[in-house]
Amino acid sequence: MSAEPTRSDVRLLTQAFTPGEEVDRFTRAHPAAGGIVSFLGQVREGGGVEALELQHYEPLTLPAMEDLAAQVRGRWPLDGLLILHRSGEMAPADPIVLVAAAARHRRDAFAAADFAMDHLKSQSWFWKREKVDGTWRWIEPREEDFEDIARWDSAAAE
Amino acid sequence: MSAEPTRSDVRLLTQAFTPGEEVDRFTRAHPAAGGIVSFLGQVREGGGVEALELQHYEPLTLPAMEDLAAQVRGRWPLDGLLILHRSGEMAPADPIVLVAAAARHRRDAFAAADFAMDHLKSQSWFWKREKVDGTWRWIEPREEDFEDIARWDSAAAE
Amino acid sequence: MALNMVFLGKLEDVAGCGAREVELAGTLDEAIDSLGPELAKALREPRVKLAVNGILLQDRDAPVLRDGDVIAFLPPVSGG
Amino acid sequence: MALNMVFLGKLEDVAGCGAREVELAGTLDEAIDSLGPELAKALREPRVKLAVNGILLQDRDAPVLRDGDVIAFLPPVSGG
Repeated sequence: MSAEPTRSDVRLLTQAFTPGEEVDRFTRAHPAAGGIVSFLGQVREGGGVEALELQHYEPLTLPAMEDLAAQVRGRWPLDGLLILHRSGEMAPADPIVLVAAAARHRRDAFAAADFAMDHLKSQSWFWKREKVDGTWRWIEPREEDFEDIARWDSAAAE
Repeated sequence: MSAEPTRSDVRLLTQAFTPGEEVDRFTRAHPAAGGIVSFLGQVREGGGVEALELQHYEPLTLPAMEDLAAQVRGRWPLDGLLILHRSGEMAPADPIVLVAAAARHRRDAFAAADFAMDHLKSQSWFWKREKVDGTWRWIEPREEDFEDIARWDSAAAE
Repeated sequence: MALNMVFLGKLEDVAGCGAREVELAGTLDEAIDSLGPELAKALREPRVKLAVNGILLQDRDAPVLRDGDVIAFLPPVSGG
Repeated sequence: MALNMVFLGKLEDVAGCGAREVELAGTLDEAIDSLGPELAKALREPRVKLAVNGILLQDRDAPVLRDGDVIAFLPPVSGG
């Protein structure tokens, strides 16, 4: 009955998934957690993007996601951590990434999910291209992503 | 197809709900949002609490939740906001509160959900009692909740 | 003249019920006193707030009361 | 002796394919040159990282190569 930490659930998915089902299953696995924070990123509809493709590199992508999970677990006391990430081609409104953190304390769950997303966004091994007006175009990294990461570097000095 | 803001979905529930279904429905309603952050609070299993009861006062509780939603919407640009809160008696692992914020920018969604939770926890019109060893006991407010609120007061000076 | 008194949270335990109708003779103070000394003391604790017909009073100044008014006594909330 | 070259992201477009096997005559530089000037130039961009058999190289120092090695060329990631 204690809030014993479980192994993180980290998966690289090549097929669509249903976020609500995943969050419900994750929540049921952590009944001793008071709070669960989740983030869902989806392909935005209406921005002119007809399709999005994420390419991964098998030997690096999933191991790096697992490393990130371990880093998050080392930083905050969590009951559980879920990191799901799509690879392959997606349509508008398809889910891309789902992160969920279960913790005794709400603040830890928020920080862990926030940190995981910042690092997935900027440091994970995915190459992204978008189809606009029928033409595929590779997406370059954004400066904003590196700023998101820097937030946590300064926080480490606490 | 634009990210036009919708009315917030604020409900006081007297019966159990399924968080995943609510989040999926909320997500489908906001296909133009890039990210959805949600927080689920549940009755913690294993802490010795056999049941939890939340009492509300009809004329104040829901209107105050709606005021909070308006305050959140005024503070961050969101595509949508969901605030669900249980009243009545709950068993361990039952969901108590679900907050979800859909936004174009991830950071806004995180901050909005975090803020909403801090204020629900400390300022909403709920009286809570717990059943431990067969005996009901009213729960007094915690100092920690007021500290959570203070975080945002200083942030307002930004 | 009657007042509807509503007791929230632990005040319900002290009152032995969630709501009670009392005769309104004069002031709110008199109505509170009519509930007996133990409940009257609990209702007068400084952290107990009052709502009249669903409107929260900003202070404990004696409100002007009318027949059928609902007076809710709200102890400190424990939050959601 | 053969090397398996893997081209990620936009390098795949430049190469016209995701992977190619090349003869390993001598150094990695020679192998890169054998792919033609346009692709060689793209692969040598400073921000392109290298992984040998799934292990990321910390710098662009010429690795010691063996028959069957998989060399992945990784342009800057666009993130998740």
